[in-house]
Amino acid sequence: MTKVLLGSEIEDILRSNFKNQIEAAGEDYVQISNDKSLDLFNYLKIDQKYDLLSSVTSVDRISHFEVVYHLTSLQKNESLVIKIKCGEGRIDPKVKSVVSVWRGAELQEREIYDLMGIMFEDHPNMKRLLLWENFEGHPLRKDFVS
Amino acid sequence: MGPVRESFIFEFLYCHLSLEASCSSVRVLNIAFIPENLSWISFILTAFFWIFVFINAALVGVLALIWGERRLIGKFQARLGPNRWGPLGLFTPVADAIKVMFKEDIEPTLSDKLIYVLAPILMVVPVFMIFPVIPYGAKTFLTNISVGVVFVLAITSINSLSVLMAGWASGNRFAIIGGIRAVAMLLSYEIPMGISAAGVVIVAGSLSLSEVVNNQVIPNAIFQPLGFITFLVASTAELNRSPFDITEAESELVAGYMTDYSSMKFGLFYLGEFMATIASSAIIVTFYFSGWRGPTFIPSEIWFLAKWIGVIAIFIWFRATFPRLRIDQIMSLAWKGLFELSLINILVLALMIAIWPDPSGMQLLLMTLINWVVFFLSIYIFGKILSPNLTGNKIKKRSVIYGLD
Amino acid sequence: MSTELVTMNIGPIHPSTHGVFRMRVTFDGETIIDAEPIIGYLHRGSEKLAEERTYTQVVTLTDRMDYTASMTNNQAYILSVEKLSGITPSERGVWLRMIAAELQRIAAHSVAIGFLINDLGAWHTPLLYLLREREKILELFEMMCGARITNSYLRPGGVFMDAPDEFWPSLNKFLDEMPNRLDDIENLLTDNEIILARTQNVATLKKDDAINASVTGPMLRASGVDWDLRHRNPYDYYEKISFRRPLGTVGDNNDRYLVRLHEIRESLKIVEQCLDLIEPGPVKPEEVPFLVRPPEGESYVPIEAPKGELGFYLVSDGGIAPFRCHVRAPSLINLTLLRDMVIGYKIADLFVTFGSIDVNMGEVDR
Amino acid sequence: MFGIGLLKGLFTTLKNLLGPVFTVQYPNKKVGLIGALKFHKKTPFQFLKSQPTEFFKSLVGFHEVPEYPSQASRFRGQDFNWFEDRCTGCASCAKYCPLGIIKIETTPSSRDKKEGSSYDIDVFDIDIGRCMFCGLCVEACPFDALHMGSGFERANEKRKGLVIPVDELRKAVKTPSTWFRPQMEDKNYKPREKEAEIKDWHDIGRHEQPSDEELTERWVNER
Repeated sequence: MTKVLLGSEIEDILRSNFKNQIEAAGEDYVQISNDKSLDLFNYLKIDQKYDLLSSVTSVDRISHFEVVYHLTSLQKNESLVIKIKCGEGRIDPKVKSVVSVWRGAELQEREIYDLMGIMFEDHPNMKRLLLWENFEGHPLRKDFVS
Repeated sequence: MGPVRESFIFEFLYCHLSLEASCSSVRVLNIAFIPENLSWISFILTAFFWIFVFINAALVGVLALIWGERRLIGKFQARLGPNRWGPLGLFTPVADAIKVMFKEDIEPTLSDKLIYVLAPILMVVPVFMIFPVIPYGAKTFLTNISVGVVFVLAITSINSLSVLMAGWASGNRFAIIGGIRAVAMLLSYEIPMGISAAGVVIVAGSLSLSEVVNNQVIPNAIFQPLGFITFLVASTAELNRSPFDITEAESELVAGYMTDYSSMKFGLFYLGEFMATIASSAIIVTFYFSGWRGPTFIPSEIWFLAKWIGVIAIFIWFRATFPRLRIDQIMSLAWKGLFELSLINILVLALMIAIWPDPSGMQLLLMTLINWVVFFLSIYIFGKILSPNLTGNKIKKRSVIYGLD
Repeated sequence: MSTELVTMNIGPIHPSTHGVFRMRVTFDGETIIDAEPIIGYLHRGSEKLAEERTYTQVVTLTDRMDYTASMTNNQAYILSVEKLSGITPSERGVWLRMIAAELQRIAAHSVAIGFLINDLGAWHTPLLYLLREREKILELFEMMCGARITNSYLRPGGVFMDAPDEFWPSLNKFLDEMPNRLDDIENLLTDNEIILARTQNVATLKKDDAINASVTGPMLRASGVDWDLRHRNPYDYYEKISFRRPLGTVGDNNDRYLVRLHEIRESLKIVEQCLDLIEPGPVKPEEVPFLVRPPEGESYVPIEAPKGELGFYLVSDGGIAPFRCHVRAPSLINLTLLRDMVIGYKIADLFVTFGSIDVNMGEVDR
Repeated sequence: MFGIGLLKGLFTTLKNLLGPVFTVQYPNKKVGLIGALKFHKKTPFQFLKSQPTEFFKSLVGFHEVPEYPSQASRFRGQDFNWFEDRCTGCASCAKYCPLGIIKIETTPSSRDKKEGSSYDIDVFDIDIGRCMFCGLCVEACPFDALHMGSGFERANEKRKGLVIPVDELRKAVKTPSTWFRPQMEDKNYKPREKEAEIKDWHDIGRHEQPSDEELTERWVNER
């Protein structure tokens, strides 16, 4: 059975090197700050062997946007959830792209940009994925009116 | 009147029109009316009659083949095939033909108009020229030209030009890739095909198709299996049929060189391809299945027809079974496989004919045996040594492993 | 020799793009220089639609994502809903949905292999043989739930209705016949030199690349990674079942074909074991209401769908409809490496590789 | 040896060539004389006497006999079966439809104890042009008034023809599917078989029939 790590357990893993980056820990997730997130992900991938990025997704929390990363370790058979809050408010949300860490995020991040309008910095090919180029708005936002 | 007068069916009709003196022995009914000094009129009338008959027979043959192919492939695939129009769907090709004729004739803007129109015509016309030279029965042939083997090989290779023209003139990228593929493939397969045919000629001792049949005591398919296999594979490629249908390659190039053709121009391509299948099958029957020969209690024409349908069925069977090869593999197969095999075949045959120039019955059987030994040996060696290079990557049968608990 | 590059738009309407998929491919003669997948032609906004529907109504949307594997889509969604709202499913319901999911896997793999061989240029013959077997599964589904493709069979807590009496003999008959049919298919395909030549050592995918690109499912296993969520993360009652996981040795197109073929055999065994273990009882707990109203929270339960890891990330705000419903679509994510896999190969290999990835455009675009 | 795999493939297709055909010729198939006689269960002479033109058609293989694909009893078909005497006009079905394609309009009627007659159904339109046959409306119906149908032929040239109006629902021959109606399956009811036709629709396909007292309680006293 894949062990889904609790928030406190994730905190234990990260506490040694990335104590400052932990913003909050929930029941089964940890929210980290956006800057230097790549270092943290590299640490998780290489040192802690969370090598499979199961999914990247985003949630419109009305007050802000957040990006959710589901990581899985094939060796340890554990999975954990990392969240990043994309700044305060709804204007111009931005996160660092993890494509340099996991290739698997490439299409998923483009999809999030397309549908949720979160900009991923340093993404190699940041353009719309599902909708056409001149589409206005980002449909998965709660304030989107068709 | 030259060589055509050798043809029984031509002379029979001719003599019932012309009052020529030499004809009186052939005539059965005394109904001739054209005077001897106007014999050119009777010649033309006879010729037109047979042209009419052959063209229409070929067209009906195409309709029958379209129906037969779809129906047979349907059965191979455990379904019915066409069944809505007429009993057993017999009228389906007619409905197809009507549909094709009434479709809008589209010419792409970027096309090279003249070549675009000429290409389908060039596809169909040469194929008609094969039918007159094939001996359909002991007496049933229209003409017996002395270089028949060379003639049919030459005529069948014209269609590569047509395919290239079509691909080029369409101004479509799918079409041009199809056209280029076709030329590369068809030219390559001319060579093993020609060399295999040379094996037939060595055995027959003549280039005339009638002589080829007359001298086939043992059908060449049994007598020289290596030559038969190479010729069969090469002619499958020449016909652009599966597994060598890379020029059309539905799953890759949509329809290859005829992507942009519609209406009757497309219909002509369709017609040309199916007619080429019929013609090639007739050639294979003549070369390798001893043509019209068979026990005499059945008329020779029936024998020919039965073998003909059988060979066409083999082509359909191939189409129902095999996936397509890739272009580089197809080229390798021609140059690294069939070319050598056909050379081995011709070498062995030539040696044996040199030793036994006029073989008796026992010697023929011995030669057959040697040919079969050579066949298995060379296929085995070919598979062992050449097949890794043949396909561009070393193939090895593989199985899965299972995850450990 | 100087050559000119040719750029072609393959698709969205093309015989072998498995739906409406477009590739902008640059060729040098026959060799592929660049390939860019362009998707979105079947985008229906399922995730947005799910936010306006109740939890039960969303089941009908999941049918239409991977339309060759509706049952597993249902299963992934229902598991997520159950985790979110803390519903304990009833036992028979779980067995029934496991049977349905494994049958669906056989059907989906049949389609995948069939169309892969079709992309290889076989004139529909293996495809039709496999569709013939799939047809029997669809008939079984029709008996179970009245629909063949868009099943909507599962409900939070189990399934909506027990399988009818005539289902069980038909299922047994199918299980008896299918291995022989598979032998037929293997005779036709596995040793076929043309298929071996076309698929072996083409588009090889290394272990590490596959994991790094989040590739999952048969594609990952073909690369030799023993990662099957039914085994590593046994949802439902998979821990009571023993089955083997076929793995590839090289990671090329041929391995992807072989892994799928052998997974069909394993699925048959799983169904047989389920038949031994299933017991009479209710298929759905009585207390589960028609209108599920989970507490605030979020859940993500990945399952092993025929195409790979499929999971629904549901966020609830306590209402009757999901606040956010994200689908982790294996088809989309497996497409990430398409470009890297095909570069340097021939035109014909492009379609074979695309077929071997086994994407379903309904799931890619959602 | 090279080529063994190809030969194996050829023999597999040959085996299937000789095997049975798995397609069905819906809606009818053309048969010859033998097939026609088998279908009509007649001797040639009887067939000639009863249907002379068909007899000659069958000689050339043109005789048509109907052919239906097999269909499960739970098949969720397009012709919704609606029992007006059970419907209370609560519009649960309309609410639970994921697409919102059911349109119900009711007016209060004379109230008596009979179930379902407290409201008159004026409009009950189902736009099956947009229906996806998920069957949630049937699942939602608290009084078992709505059933999925068992038919699937409703091709139409106009979108209007794809709306089932209430009159059609009233008049339609009832061949409900057993989808979400296990009571019908218990009675071994098969929708497309004539032998299983049920005369008394009041009893079939409902969870429990309320007694007169309950109905009085529910429809008269409570108001």
